[in-house]
Amino acid sequence: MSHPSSSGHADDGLHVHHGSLRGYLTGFVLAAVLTIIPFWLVMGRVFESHWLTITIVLLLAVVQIFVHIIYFLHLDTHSEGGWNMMAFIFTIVLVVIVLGASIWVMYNENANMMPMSPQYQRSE
Amino acid sequence: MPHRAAIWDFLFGRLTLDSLPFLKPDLEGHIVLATLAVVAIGGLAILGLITKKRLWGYLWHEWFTSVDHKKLGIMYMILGTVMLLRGFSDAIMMRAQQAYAFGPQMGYLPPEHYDQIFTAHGAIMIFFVAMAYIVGLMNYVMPLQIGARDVAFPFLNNLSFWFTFWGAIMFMVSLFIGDFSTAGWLGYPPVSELQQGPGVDYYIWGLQLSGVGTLLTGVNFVTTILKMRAPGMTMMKMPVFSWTTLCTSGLIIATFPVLTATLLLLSLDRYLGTHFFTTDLGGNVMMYINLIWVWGHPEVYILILPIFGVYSEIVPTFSGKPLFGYSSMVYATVAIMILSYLVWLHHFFTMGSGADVNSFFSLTTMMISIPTGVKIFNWLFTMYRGRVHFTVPMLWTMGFLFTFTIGGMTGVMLSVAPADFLLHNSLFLIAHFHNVIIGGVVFGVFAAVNYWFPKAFGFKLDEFWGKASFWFWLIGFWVAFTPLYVMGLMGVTRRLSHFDNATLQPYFIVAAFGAALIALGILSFVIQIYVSVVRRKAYAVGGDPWNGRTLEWSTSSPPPDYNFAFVPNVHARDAWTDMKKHGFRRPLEGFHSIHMPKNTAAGLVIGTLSFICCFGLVWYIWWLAVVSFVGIVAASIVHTFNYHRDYHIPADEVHTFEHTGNWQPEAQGASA
Amino acid sequence: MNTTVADTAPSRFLCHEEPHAHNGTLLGFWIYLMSDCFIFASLFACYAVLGTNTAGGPSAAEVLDLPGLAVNTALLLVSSVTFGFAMLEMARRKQRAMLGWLAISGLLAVGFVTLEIHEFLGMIADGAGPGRSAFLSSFFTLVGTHGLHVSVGILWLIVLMVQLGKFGLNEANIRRLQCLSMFWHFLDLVWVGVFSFVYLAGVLR
Amino acid sequence: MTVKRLRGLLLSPLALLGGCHLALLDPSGDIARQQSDVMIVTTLIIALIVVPVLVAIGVIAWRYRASNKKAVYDAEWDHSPQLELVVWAAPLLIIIAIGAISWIGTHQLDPYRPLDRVAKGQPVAADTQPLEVDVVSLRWKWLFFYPQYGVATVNQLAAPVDVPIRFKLTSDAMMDAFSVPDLAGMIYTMPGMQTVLHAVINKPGQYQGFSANYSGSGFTDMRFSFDGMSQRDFDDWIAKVRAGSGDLDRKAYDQLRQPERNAPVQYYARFEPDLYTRILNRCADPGQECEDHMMSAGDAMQGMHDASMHTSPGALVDAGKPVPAQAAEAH
Ligand code: HEO
Ligand code: HEM
Ligand SMILES: [Cu+2]
Repeated sequence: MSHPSSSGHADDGLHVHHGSLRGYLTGFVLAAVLTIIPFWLVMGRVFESHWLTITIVLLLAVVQIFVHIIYFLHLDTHSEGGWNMMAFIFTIVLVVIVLGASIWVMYNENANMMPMSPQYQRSE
Repeated sequence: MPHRAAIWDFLFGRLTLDSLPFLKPDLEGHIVLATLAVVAIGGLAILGLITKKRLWGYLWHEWFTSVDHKKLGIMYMILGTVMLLRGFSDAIMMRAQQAYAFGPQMGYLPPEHYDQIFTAHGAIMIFFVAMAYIVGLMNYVMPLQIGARDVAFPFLNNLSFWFTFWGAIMFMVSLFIGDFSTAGWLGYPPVSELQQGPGVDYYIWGLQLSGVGTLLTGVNFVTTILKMRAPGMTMMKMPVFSWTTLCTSGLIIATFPVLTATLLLLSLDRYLGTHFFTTDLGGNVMMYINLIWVWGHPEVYILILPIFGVYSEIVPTFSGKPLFGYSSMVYATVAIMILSYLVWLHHFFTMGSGADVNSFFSLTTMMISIPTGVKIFNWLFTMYRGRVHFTVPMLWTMGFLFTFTIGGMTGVMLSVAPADFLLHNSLFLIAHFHNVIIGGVVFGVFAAVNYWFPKAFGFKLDEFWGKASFWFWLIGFWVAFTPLYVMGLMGVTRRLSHFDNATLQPYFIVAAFGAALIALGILSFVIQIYVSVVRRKAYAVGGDPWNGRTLEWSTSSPPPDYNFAFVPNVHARDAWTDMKKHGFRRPLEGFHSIHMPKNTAAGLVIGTLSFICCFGLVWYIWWLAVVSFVGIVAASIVHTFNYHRDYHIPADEVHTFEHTGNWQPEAQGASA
Repeated sequence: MNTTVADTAPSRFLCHEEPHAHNGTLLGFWIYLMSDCFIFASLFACYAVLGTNTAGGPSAAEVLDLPGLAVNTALLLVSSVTFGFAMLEMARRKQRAMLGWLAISGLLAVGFVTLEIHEFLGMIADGAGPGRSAFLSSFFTLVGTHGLHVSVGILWLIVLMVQLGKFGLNEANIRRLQCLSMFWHFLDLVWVGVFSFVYLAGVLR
Repeated sequence: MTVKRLRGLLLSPLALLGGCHLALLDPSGDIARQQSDVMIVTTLIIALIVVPVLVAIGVIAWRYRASNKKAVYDAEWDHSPQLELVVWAAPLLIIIAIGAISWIGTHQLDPYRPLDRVAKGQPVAADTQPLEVDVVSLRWKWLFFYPQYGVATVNQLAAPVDVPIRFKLTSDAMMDAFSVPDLAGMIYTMPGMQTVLHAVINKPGQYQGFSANYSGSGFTDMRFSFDGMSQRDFDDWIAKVRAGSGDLDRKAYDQLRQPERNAPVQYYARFEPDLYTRILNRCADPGQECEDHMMSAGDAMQGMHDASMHTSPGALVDAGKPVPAQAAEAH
């Protein structure tokens, strides 16, 4: 367990990591690439299957989010005694729960209740 | 005269003389008028008294603009108590109506009015009673327990209070100007979409104000705990109340934004004609219900977790033993925090989600009883082989253990999905949640008030009236809610203002009688405070009246603004017990100046402007909303230009206090 | 910590020196950002559930303009980097360069908001306003909420630039700039979700 | 049967309370009865741990009261690995037991699942046609269509005993819950959506039905009677309804859907054949476009949106049969 206060001055606000030119440029290039690919996939209609495209687009988005977190937001396990990271993980877990479970629940409800949905017809 | 009408519309939006219910010549009008008269006379009397005693300056400097977490905590507790009286009046009105409205007898409240009452009762009790109380407790106790001088963001703390306060005022104003929502405490559409008039808008904006306040509090507390613990206090040495404060604040951060978003979408539907939760053009009512419970379920654990913390402080203190299974307790708290985010669907098993979804959420719901059970067992093992003193806080705790266990058991019954198909929305459910809320949260608040009151004011609360209050509440609760369990099993549903079946009447009369006993309990509490204040000299105590175990007992009662002259250096879990054991003696010199935040009126100004803005929105008085919104932005910007937010308490002032403060008699020497 | 004070027992229980003040602003602001994630999560969930409920109105494929989106995305991404440059200048205490980069970042964000408003107005003029269908309601609200955040960021940036000009790089201003920088990058991060899920995946659904 | 005996055990003290009918503990329909069984069994299992806890609270408090100097006092004792294991494991075991029961029960008693028995030991015969009832909750009354008999009623619902009933439910404007505690657990009704409930009543009698979800000021009186009758009586009842003159066409429906409190029972000898479907698709008013025509499949994951699906506004297609959504097939 951390000693937040006794560890003294190291975690004081003024001494945080500001990144480096190199870091920002790397982040920028990665982010740009990760943006251009999905645009190209969608606008260029590269794949027949839309579901394949959607999956790849969303995966690339996740990767890009991590690029931003690492290169722009400088999140690492050291800043603020690791609490930044803890808060971030906590958030990710719960956001995934909210999004995932809500979509799951609403999908099932719609399937059971919207008479015009294909699931519904099957269960008839 | 169309011209005049247009001016009126511009100036007052949809607010007209017809919106003032107390002008109506019917029974309701008279009731509202009488209430208004009481409130007005009482209010004027208080204002007059303050003016006469020249207290405005004192109130302004010492309380309204204060950023001291202790003062804010006390203000929250007062707000909670006042709102308890309001919420309880609503309960009494419902109990009276239901005891009486059978068959041809329609009761004294028409449904339109009754429906506003249960909505207001539920929302007020949750947001402005239970939430105000627990935020007040956490505010007062947590910084002291972790050995801090204040919270991380003292100004925000003040701002949060004013948001909560004005949210409560929003609800109160709806009594006298316009009407209130009838859509239940969670504002389900389509009722909340279709109800005309300002009622639902009062509900929305009142909750938005207090919700933002609560969210800021959550951010504040998490930061405080993570950053400002006394040196040596590792996470696993932190008192359990502070742990539960941390977890509750974590839940607040993760759920109140969902509430904000959901209410925002509802208001977009109402104001701008969007289609989130409408029944046409693709809107989906079920999505509201889903989202509101994503907030709503964790909310009930936000209420109970800090209260679990309270019991975890009280039981060891009065058993003369450390808490049994400290780490189990911490893990159980964290487990409850995470699990509470995974169960929300148990509030709408009967919406038709299908068997797979239902059984998943049924299972996760039940799992919460495991860590909760662990807590119950740990408290029991703490008492086991202890020397248990049945003081008033401990009595409340015993009442809690007994009552809550039964309420938890009925909760688990509801979590069995097939059973819930029968029990949902029945009076059984009503009984369940009053059982856990009254038997858990309310009892816990009273336990906490009795426990920490001497710390805050330097004298104990009267024992006799404390015990009277306890027994009235305990017996009153069971008399009031056992009939509801029984009627629930008969299939009687909630939110009814009138009954056909006269055989139910005896049950409701018993329930009303129970509510009357609770009224005596509340009265006893008020008397208890009054009597104790009158006899404060006789009841005076020192810094550590209960032989406490945590750091708040190491300082004066009441504590100085700066809490601790020297920041404690912690070596063990029950830090104060550890200090006493080692023969710790308080230093009486060598003080230095202490760095503290300054008071500010910015919170009050921004809070008030927000209230005015919301009031304008409720009544469609657009100019007022716009002007006050601009005012909010301007005031916030101006506030950021203030760079001098703190000052130093000079060393000699500290010295003076440390020699005159109230440690007597315990702490003059070690008393271990 | 061993300044002994007369007549006290174990001085090990007190810090006789005031521990260094810990400023929680950066952590607190980060936690606030985490809570903001939940607002966006709710709005994303709404879009996920309602995004195909077009109620006979236009669908995402019909109203969303991908080339415009590409420009917008580029603006926001570049402004993220320029803000980073400003932070680098701040670290070197080069106030003028820093203000320059900040101004550039702000202008890029203004461009972003302008384009977005333009897009919204165009859609409304075409009868695809937020009241047309649940899909459009959720689209406008999600994208609009992000846009509102960016606008708040711009206002904050202006105020802060005034304060930097007036009071220089003092401790408080450095901290504020660090918070704003987090906010700025955070909005870029949310935008990744918006353009991927709402626009790119949206037109395919 | 043990549950039966247990039920008797539970009921006898409660019955003393006033001789009231505890419908949830002794319901008259097989589905409600099985739900009630699940409730009783799980409650007893929970009681296995809760009752000892309640007893322990009293015993420990009494024994270790401060004035009792005979009791052991161990001021340091604050943990014990074995005990802590028990403390976690005991509730876990209980939860595993009731979790399993709940899981199975939830699937077996899913309101969407057609019945396979009408009572214990009485499977549904292969050729049984369930009674079809289409339910609409109005402000604030209940409309029941009997498509097999061509009649409709308001605020009275009848069914022959021991015959499976298949309810399809929707709502006109508000959200309600169709609830007959003696028959089966409740189910929500919502505008534009259809829920399903399978149930059966085993004992003749008049039972209370009502809305269990608040839906506005008339909600309090939103009751109906649910009459279980023998097949003969049911046929007579249908004949009685048929003999009436009421005719539920769209105009009459427009009248009927107006908000009204304490609405009387009404009989309709005929109804417009596609009226229920129209209500469900929110196009009971002539001139309203039916939702099944304008909505693409309504959720997140269902395939592509196909522009060709939009009917031009105002085009009224016959809504009698549900139109299969083309959405998912677009790819
Ligand atoms: C402080 C508030 C609070 C608390 C703590 C709880 C605690 C619980 N609640 Fe309750 N609830 C609360 C407040 C509410 N609940 C509600 C509704 C509600 C519903 C929905 C019913 C319906 O709408 O049909 C369910 C299923 C539950 C389940 C539970 C469970 C399983 C717990 C558990 O956390 C209880 C755990 C405790 C136990 C079990 C006792 C101690 C444990 C021991 C002794 C160990 C051994 C026990 C076992 C292994 C079983 N609740 C509503 C309704 C809102 C509305 O509709 O208006 C409210 C307000
Ligand atoms: C003090 C004694 C109390 C009494 C006598 C009481 C009584 C009631 C009654 C009669 C109802 C309406 C039941 C119905 O729908 O038929 C009700 C609803 C409710 N009560 Fe209480 N109550 C009390 C305390 C509390 C407290 C302390 C809380 C929460 C902190 C609370 C929260 C609620 C809620 C959330 C509802 C549901 C409102 C709704 O249906 O929308 N109550 N209460
Ligand atoms: Cu819940």
